[in-house]
Amino acid sequence: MPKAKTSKLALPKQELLALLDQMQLIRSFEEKAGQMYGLRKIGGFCHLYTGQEAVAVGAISNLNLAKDYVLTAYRDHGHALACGMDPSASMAELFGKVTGLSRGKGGSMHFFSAEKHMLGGNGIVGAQIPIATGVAFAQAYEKTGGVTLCFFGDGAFHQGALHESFNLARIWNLPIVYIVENNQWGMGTSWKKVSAHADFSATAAAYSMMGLACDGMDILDVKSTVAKAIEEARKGNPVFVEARTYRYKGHSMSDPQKYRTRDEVDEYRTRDPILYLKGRMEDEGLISEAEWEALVGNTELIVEESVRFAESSPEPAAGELYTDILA
Amino acid sequence: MPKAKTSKLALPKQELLALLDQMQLIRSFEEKAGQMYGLRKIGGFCHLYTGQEAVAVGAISNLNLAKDYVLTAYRDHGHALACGMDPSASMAELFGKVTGLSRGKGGSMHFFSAEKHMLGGNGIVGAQIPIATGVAFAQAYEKTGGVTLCFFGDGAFHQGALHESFNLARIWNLPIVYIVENNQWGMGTSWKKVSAHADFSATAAAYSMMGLACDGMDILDVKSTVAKAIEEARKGNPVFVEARTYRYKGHSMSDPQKYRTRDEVDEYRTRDPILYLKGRMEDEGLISEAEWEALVGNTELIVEESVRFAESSPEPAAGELYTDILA
Amino acid sequence: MAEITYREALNRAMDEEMARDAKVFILGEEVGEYDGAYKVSKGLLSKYGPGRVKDTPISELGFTGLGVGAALAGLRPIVEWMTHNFALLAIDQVVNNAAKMRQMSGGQLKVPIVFRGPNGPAEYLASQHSQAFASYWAHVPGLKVIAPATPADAYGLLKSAIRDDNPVVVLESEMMYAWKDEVPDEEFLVPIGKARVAKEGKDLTLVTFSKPIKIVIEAAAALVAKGVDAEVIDLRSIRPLDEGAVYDSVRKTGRCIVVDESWPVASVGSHVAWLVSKHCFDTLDAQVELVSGEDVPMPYNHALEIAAQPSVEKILAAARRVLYREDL
Amino acid sequence: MAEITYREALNRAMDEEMARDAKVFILGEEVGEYDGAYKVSKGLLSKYGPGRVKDTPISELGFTGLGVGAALAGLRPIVEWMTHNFALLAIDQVVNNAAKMRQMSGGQLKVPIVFRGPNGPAEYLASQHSQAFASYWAHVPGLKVIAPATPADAYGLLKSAIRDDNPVVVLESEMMYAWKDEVPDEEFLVPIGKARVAKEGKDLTLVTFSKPIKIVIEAAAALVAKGVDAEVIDLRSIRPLDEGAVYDSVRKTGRCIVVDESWPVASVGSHVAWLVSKHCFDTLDAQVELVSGEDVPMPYNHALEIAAQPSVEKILAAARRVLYREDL
Ligand SMILES: Cc1ncc(C[n+]2csc(CCOP(=O)(O)OP(=O)(O)O)c2C)c(N)n1
Ligand SMILES: Cc1ncc(C[n+]2csc(CCOP(=O)(O)OP(=O)(O)O)c2C)c(N)n1
Ligand SMILES: [Mg+2]
Ligand SMILES: [Mg+2]
Repeated sequence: MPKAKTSKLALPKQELLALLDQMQLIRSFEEKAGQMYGLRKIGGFCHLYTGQEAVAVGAISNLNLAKDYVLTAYRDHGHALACGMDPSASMAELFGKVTGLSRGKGGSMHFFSAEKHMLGGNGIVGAQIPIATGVAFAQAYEKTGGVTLCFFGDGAFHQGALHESFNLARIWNLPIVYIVENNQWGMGTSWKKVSAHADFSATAAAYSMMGLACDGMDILDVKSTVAKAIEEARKGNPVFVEARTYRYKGHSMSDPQKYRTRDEVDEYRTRDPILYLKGRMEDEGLISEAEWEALVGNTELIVEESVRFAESSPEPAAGELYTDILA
Repeated sequence: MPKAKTSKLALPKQELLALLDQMQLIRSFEEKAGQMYGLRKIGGFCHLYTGQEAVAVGAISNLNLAKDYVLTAYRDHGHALACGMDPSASMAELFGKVTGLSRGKGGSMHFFSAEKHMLGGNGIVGAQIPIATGVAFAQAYEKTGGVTLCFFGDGAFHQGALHESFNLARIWNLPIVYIVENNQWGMGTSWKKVSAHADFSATAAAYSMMGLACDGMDILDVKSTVAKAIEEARKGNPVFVEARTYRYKGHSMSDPQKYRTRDEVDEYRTRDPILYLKGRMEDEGLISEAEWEALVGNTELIVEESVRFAESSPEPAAGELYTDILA
Repeated sequence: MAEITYREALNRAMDEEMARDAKVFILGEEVGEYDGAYKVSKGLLSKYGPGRVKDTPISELGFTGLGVGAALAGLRPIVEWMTHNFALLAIDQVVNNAAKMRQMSGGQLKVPIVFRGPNGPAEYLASQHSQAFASYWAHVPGLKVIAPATPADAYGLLKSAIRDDNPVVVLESEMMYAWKDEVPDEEFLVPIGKARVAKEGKDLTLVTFSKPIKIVIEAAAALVAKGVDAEVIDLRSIRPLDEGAVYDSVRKTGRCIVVDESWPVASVGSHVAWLVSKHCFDTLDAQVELVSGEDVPMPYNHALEIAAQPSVEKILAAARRVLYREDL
Repeated sequence: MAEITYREALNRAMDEEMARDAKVFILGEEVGEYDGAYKVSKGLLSKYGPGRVKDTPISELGFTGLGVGAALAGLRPIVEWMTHNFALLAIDQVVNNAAKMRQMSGGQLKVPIVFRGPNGPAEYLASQHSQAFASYWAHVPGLKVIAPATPADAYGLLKSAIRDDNPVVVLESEMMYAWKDEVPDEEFLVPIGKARVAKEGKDLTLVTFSKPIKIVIEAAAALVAKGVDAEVIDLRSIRPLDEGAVYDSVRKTGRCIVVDESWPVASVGSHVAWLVSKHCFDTLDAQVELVSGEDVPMPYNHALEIAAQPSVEKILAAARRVLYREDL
């Protein structure tokens, strides 16, 4: 449900612009990735993040990635860019080039940055949940003051790994925020069909955890809700957040999407997270059309440059098959 | 917490006697099994059920095993006897004899009876939970009107299999009652130390399931609570029941039990499920000392006979190594 | 006799068996409304309804175990794993329960269940999605394991698997689903446990199973062009293994190369290579070679991905070694 | 030099490494208050406290994955699996994450983690609790796999494993924990990847790892009594495998028997048997034999249970075959 607009935008203009900019960068990047997939520059499974930008950007904007960490599933381009990972290295990874984030070995599903504390990019549905719990364990063990954000989809919710991890995080008081990006579809399966309960975040109670819900199409709601969750998590109380959102594209590039109607997609497009924030900012005179166009133009330049970089980068050498396996 | 005694025993004398008799049979059988283990007639892991008799007997007494099913973990002697499985074949199984329930191939942890619908006896903690869910699926699929009771321990509660199964049972409306026998210890681990919440049965809510709790030392409470659960389950609504109970012996025969105090055990022995029911029946003049002695004498005879049978039975032939593997 | 795809052949097998026996049902992720992630179960939901074609949540351990329980209680489930990669989450239920229930119960129970889905690398899928796990299933007594490599075998073996009273693991492949070949119109079964001579020959035995059959046939053709007449054995069934068929061939040819797309260590391929080395010790004219997937996690980059897999060139190189002929 | 048990040797290794490096911690079921199901972690809780010795709930997938995450974030976890049987529930985290994170990240990450616990049959434990899974771990690139067979190796290899920057799986055994032998008092490491010649000999090579070393040594002694001087190779490390040590021996003796307590199909044993068959083809005087666990789920009955395992008698029978000597 779209929420009533909060009375006044609580953030300074520069911060709002930065959020808008990051969302737009993801949008442009994903649209370009879709095109490049069509041109067969990219292969395999390629899961786009369009429609969900507010979740990654809003949540991650609360972090200090010097000490905090992010983990997610295979739909990871948005989180990577929101963590500040290089768009050119990201595109190069999609192209399978040696200049890619993972030297062309990971591809779309396996974006990583040791430097930016983005630890994947995991292709096994739900597998990042225990791993992220372990990252939070390390933060608590080392008393770094850091917190871990663990993103996963509504489809991942039913994996046993979630139950085991939530329990571990609670009994060991780990600084972690679990964020289910409920985009309402796990491939072609409606979350309502496979979920025993209608309110994911209610589950938190079964683990004596704080449970929060937010509108994943409203970045301000995401940001403030996750901020609250992070505050709690830094005290050693894991939190579970549901962000209700929507993906515009098929599950992956090869999905004909027969399971949902054009209308459903269009309905959500009217609540587009980027246009929503832009509209709110316009209402309050915080962005001019010129500023917006400059912003869009800039993201497009970055994305164009990423394609040029990816195109012109070399493939990994044949010997790379045998490297990066053992430390 | 021991409950206030219910005002009057609601069951006819013959039924009460049968419950008492079954509990006493399990008690005698387990004590004998313990002795035989000491004499090295039985080897490996042998998990005794003493202290918990009210749970299996009370719950299973509600079933019609022509159509209903029972599954449990490795602490399975009690459930087997409560299902009416032959004490002699059970003892022979412990002795590894070919006359045993599983022809000497399963041992203590793997009691089965296709005829009595007791499908194990599972040694992997939590593994029976999805399997039992599948048995209930078959009952619903075939519209048999049957229900499945799935027993597991407090330690099993934290396995991912539980989360996956509860969700499946709910979304598919399966006729199953999950019963956690919370004997408060998973090997040497107190349930409180590893559980995110203090009330197991509250978890049911997270799966939109009915959750019930009962005093596992009071067979009448167990029986009526599980009866209610079964009624609900037969309508296609899975139910989760917590029975708070206690095991008198170590986790298995090889456990020195340093993790708990003699006092804790003694405290529970004052609430012994057999003495409790016997006392209630005495209060209402439903059992005389002579009847009690006859009952005990009879179970002892049965158990003595089971040992004689097991002792005198042959070992499986060498060729049995290669049989019973494929159908 | 119609030309149909491997995918259609599997679909036809399931369709016929569901029509024949009301106890047969399908469960797995996306098998119903989506018609299967790879469309193998296409149309079955609309034909048999949601009671018999069950879309599951993403809970591999749970729904696999549910299948085992349903089989114990008398049904004949077909569990579709979206790929075998994800089956690692469910392997406990297969190894510790499906494979052992009969033995643990002293023969009282049976577990008529089929576990099926694509196995092995496809294209551009990187390391978590490109694994070939034949050896994990082959290792375990109490299971049967089949790997049909043609549409006709896909049809006939899957039907046998569904009718089998034991747990049967089926190795398919995303890449094979579109393979087309003739399949007789009338119903038939292919027995589990019999290998197939895909090409007769007298100079060298090439043994394989599943998707690599394609490059093995190609390699055999390339060898013919160079005057070497290779026999090609398609194992079809990995457990039980038709050892006799392999030894008969090698005793005739005196040379053997095994091709398996899995990692080499403790693989079906190296096992068969040892069996041949042992049982044909007196007749072998050269060491038995294994052409396997490289011993590395699969990279995303396509050139590396191809280099990581068995190839015609690798088979020819092995042939040069076992035939002691540099010129091939 | 003190005589200590294998259990004490593992304990000493963990104790020293925990003292040396505050990033090392232990987690698993019953590792703390209970001192370990098999007492391997005895005393470590009281010495290092509950922050570094973590009793987990029974959640193999969860705590194994948690270990992987902790390793990625810079710690050095030792995950104790109560037995390898239960590790099947966690295998996804080992195969799909621990083994692949470095490769998927293009070398950015490392996963310094040890997974350890008893593997293989003990006594009277029936089929679900008596499995030997060496082959499952050995199959996977990105892992290291060790199988110490003496107290000294248990100590020295576990220390190397804890210091290794890669995921290392350790195969122990309930039956070996009480084995006693001399272990030097001063600190030492045993490098991962080097086999050990447990007994020199010239007539026949016996290759094994882990618990079967005991019967292999016994069999070698029985052979000596019959005039056959067997060399015994204890692999110690399964991945990487010290192939050279094995080939050197077989090239000297011309005959080889591999002993592995796992099921035979797609096992480490049959893999090594193939490697020897291939690499020593020109020097082998007989087929390479494998003495493995029988290809059956383990029965509870003790006589059957013993019959299901490798034995001195089975090794001698294999020796008769490879030496072509009925009289042994
Ligand atoms: C363990 C596992 N099972 C199945 C798959 C195949 N698969 C990939 S994505 C997906 C749907 C996941 O949906 P959700 O968690 O809602 O994430 P979303 O794609 O909506 O972001 C499935 C079934 C997988 N990758 N891993
Ligand atoms: C998957 C798995 N992990 C660990 C074990 C070892 N184990 C056997 S029983 C047990 C404790 C189980 O406790 P609980 O579920 O409370 O049952 P109880 O023994 O109290 O009846 C453990 C850890 C196992 N058998 N299976
Ligand atoms: Mg989703
Ligand atoms: Mg318990």
